[in-house]
Amino acid sequence: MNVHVSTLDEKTRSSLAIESHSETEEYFINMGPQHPSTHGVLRLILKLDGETVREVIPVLGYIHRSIEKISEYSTYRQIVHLTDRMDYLSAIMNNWAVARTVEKAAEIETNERIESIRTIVSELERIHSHQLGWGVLGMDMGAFTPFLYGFRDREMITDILEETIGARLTMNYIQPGGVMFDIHPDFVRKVKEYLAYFKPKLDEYEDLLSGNPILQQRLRNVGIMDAETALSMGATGPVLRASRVPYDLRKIEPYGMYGEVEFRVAIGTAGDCWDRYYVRIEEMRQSMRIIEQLIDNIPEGKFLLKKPAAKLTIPEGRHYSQIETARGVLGFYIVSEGKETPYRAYFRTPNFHNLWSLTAMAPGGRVGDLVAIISSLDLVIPDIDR
Amino acid sequence: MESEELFQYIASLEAAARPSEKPSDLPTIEVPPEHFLSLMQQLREDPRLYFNMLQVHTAVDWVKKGIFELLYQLYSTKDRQSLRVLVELPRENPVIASVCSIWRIAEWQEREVYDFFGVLYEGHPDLRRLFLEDDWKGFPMRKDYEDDFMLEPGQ
Amino acid sequence: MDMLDFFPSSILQAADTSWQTVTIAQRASSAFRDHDLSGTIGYLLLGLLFTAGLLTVLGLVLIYAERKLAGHFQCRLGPMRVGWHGILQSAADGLKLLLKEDIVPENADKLLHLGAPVLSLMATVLTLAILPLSPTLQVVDLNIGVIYVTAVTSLGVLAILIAGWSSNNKWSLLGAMRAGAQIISYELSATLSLLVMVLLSGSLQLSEIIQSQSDGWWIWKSHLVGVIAFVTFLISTTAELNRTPFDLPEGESELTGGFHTEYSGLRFAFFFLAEFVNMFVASALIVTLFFGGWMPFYIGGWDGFNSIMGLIPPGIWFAGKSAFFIFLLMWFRWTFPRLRIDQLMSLEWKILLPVGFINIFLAALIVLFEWHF
Amino acid sequence: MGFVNFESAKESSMDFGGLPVEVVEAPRGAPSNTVLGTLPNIRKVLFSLFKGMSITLRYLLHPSTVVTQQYPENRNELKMFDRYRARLKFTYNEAREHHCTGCLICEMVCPNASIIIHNRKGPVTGKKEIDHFLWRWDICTFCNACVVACPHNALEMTGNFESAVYDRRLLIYNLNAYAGPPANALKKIEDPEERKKAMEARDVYCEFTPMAGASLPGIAPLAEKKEQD
Repeated sequence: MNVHVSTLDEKTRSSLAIESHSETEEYFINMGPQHPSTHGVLRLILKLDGETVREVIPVLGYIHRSIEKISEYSTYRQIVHLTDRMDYLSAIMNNWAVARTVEKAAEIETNERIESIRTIVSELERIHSHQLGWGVLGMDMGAFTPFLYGFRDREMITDILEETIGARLTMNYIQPGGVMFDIHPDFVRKVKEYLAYFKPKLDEYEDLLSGNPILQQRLRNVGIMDAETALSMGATGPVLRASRVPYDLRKIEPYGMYGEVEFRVAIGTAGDCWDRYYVRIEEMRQSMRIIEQLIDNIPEGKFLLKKPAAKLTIPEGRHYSQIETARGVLGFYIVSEGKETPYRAYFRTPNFHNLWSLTAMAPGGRVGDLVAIISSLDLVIPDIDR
Repeated sequence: MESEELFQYIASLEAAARPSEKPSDLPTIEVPPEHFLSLMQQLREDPRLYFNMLQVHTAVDWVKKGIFELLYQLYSTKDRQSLRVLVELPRENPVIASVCSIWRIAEWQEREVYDFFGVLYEGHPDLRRLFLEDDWKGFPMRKDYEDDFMLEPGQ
Repeated sequence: MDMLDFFPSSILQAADTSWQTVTIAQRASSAFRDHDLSGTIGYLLLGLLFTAGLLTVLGLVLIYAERKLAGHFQCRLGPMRVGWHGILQSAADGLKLLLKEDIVPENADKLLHLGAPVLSLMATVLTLAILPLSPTLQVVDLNIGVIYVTAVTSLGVLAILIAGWSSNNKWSLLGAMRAGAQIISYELSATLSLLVMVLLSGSLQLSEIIQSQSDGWWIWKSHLVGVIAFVTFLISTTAELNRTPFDLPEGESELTGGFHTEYSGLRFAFFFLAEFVNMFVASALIVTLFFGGWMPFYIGGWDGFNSIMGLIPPGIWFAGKSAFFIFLLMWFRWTFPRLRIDQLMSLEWKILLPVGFINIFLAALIVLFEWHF
Repeated sequence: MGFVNFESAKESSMDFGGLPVEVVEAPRGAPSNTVLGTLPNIRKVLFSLFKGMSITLRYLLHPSTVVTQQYPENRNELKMFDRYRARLKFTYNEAREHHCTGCLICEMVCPNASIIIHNRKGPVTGKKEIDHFLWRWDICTFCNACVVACPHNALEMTGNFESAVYDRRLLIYNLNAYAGPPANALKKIEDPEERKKAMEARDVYCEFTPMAGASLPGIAPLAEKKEQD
């Protein structure tokens, strides 16, 4: 059997050789790795016909740090802090994915206090991630102001988290068997104050961007992906939910305290950029609902049940569990040989899978549409490259 | 579906597929590479199973046993069923059929596995490295991979 | 020679609707006729200095204003470090841009690449010369002023096209092509709105257009046509200025910088300066055509009010009115997202242009039957 | 221009693989792309444009909403949270005695080897004690694993985040103020002279740190010595 292995050069050349039906000449243009709207170091090779995108070839690896390979040499507790550096906007949820897999595999019990704290901080983080996503979408659409409004409100959440956790971005908070610190005495009060502050601000967000007819024109019926394609493309999170698939792990396979709180899954109807945008807005509302239900009755108990210095091994076998982060399903797959370090660790990251759907949505649109699609996917590049 | 029932049903579809005895936390089946593609096709298209999401595809390098263990984790939105499919390939000349035509995300995942493990996918429309440069030597996630910049474990 | 009292009189004199315009050029020629050589040269130099000074001052002030306003629109402070509340920020920026290396891409068309920013700035300076800032503060008052303005401002698009083409960068080229399509399209409806005002006022001369508004600004006394013309003109000048929501030629998040991607240092500063001064030119035109130029704001019958308004010098009136429209443009920029290229084109060709044609027809009817006030 | 009405976001229930899921749908007005289709909506379109502009104007007119912090100017007022993790330090009691026993647990749990410990045999006690506790600020990820893992509470993270230096070798610190046994071991030494002898002073940059001329793997020594902060 002989399998042909291609190269990027060959790919672009063969792509250009496909005869186009238009009379104009098609050309390639490099979008990234340094481009304002690729949100980091994503490189897209675009085949354009004038302004119309014919093909998108993503080129990855500009920020690959071999987290999986490093994980093979790290203890399970050390892996947790590596996950901060994947999707840095849902760092706590990434920590939780590892902690949950390890807890499930090593049969570590947690108490309700731990799960409540985890749920609350994760939802706070989801809100701030979506705030940033909202602002960045505005910026990509040419409105710079929302970006700073989003950052302003996000800053307050990072302040609240900083007071409890001691870090603003790379949290390393959720540990196997608990959380690293107990919540700060001011935490509950500040979260409540924040929710009271942010609710009117969210309506303001809507007035500023959602209500703007220009933005609606830019997002509606752009980058449409139906449910079948979205599932086949492996999209998860808001991207999949916008295509009218209510696949939200918080509802489908409840973990933490999600089984005990009331909230609704935000879905879209057509699967276009507008739906993806609005699903995030609606998720902020639902996250606030979740926090409101939990914040007043965090049960008493210990916050860390397993000593951080104690040996932590996982029984031999294959272990997988997944978490709904702000961008989709983060799965952590461990192949263990019963040692302190995994034999193989694999992260099923949401952005890596969501990015692929770009290649299905972008062709046929304009360059401006492509920018809209990228920002509606809300990509975090280090999560793609790991 | 209970896992026993699931295994029986899958066995009725493809006789070569058998429940895995390897320790695993999800219903797991193993299939030899030559029956792999037809099994996957049926898993996707069979109206009772309808696994329409390929959630995870990755490989594990069992260097001592001389095999690659390929993992396909499927999910069905029809009845929220998960299934793990394991395929073992020899480390020398690891070739397997591509499932790109069944799940489009496989195109992406298979390129990653090729990039890091060197598993070749037959029928993949655009098999090339995903993260690394085209002229990279070797496959870094293999356990016996070495290059000049690597630190010894523990250093 | 009356140069010594030129400035006090032109700046401080109270406004009067019956003022006759005496431009600097007219003063120079009358001095020439009087065989006053020093006066002639003095007025000519004054005209030059006035244009250059206006350019510099506008550049410094507008860039600072934009940054400060943007800051406060966005809950920030804006520049704070250089001078009191960052007041010297634009001067410091200018200095920085002067000292920066002037990078020319290797495969760029050198001559065109270097020439484009100059052309862009030149188009701007040429329009500055005919703006009637006050009855005395006008360098030259052409009798075809409106046509001159449209002709000269469209040189700017040539500069952008040249810049994009010569940079040898695909992003620049995309930006330039967008600019070409956009500015030429929007020029149509801008000119149509201008024509409405020309029809109403019966003159192409800017000073006469202002004089025609001595009994009321056109925006009030032209029924709906003036308002429609004003809205179309506002939209289409925003598009011509490449400002959000029509900033596609630069479109930072799409084209990394558009036509000026490859420019740095002083040449970039030229484009930047031209953009900001163009903003003033556009506002000044709006003020001249629709809002009575340097005419004070009078309300019929309110004599006390009117006399107080009349005390404010015409130059201040003009500057204040222009400042409001500059503020409006900045306000647009820091609130709205941008359109897509095809939406932009359909807005022009499907909405603004038909509206403009209907409007000019209506305006003709109004003028024909003298329905306006 | 079709216009989306926000009132139309509706709540309903959906079935997902046999599981009823409560959902809320994104609003979706009927889009119309013709010119005439715009006219019925023109009032709403203009109104929503003005609404957006009124928001930005409100912020412009209320300077109290400004959130900018003028960083270098506000250094004196700037207070970091107690738990802020920026710089690793030894904890000391009132007598400036540390609690580190040199047990190497922190070195073990450190994910990227930013802690390097050199122990020695104590000249007075004759037992194992800390000689140099090297911490590499340049590669530390502030994961706090060492602090929580330490069985003697000998380490803490403090809020001094200003780490900018001109040479990254200056970021390699010797954390212990003296080489010697921890506080509770010092307690057992009765004679103050002996106790003084057991505590050998250590500089922030000394011996094993590259500043003193010795070198760590991959780091060349720096000739000059930086002022101790």
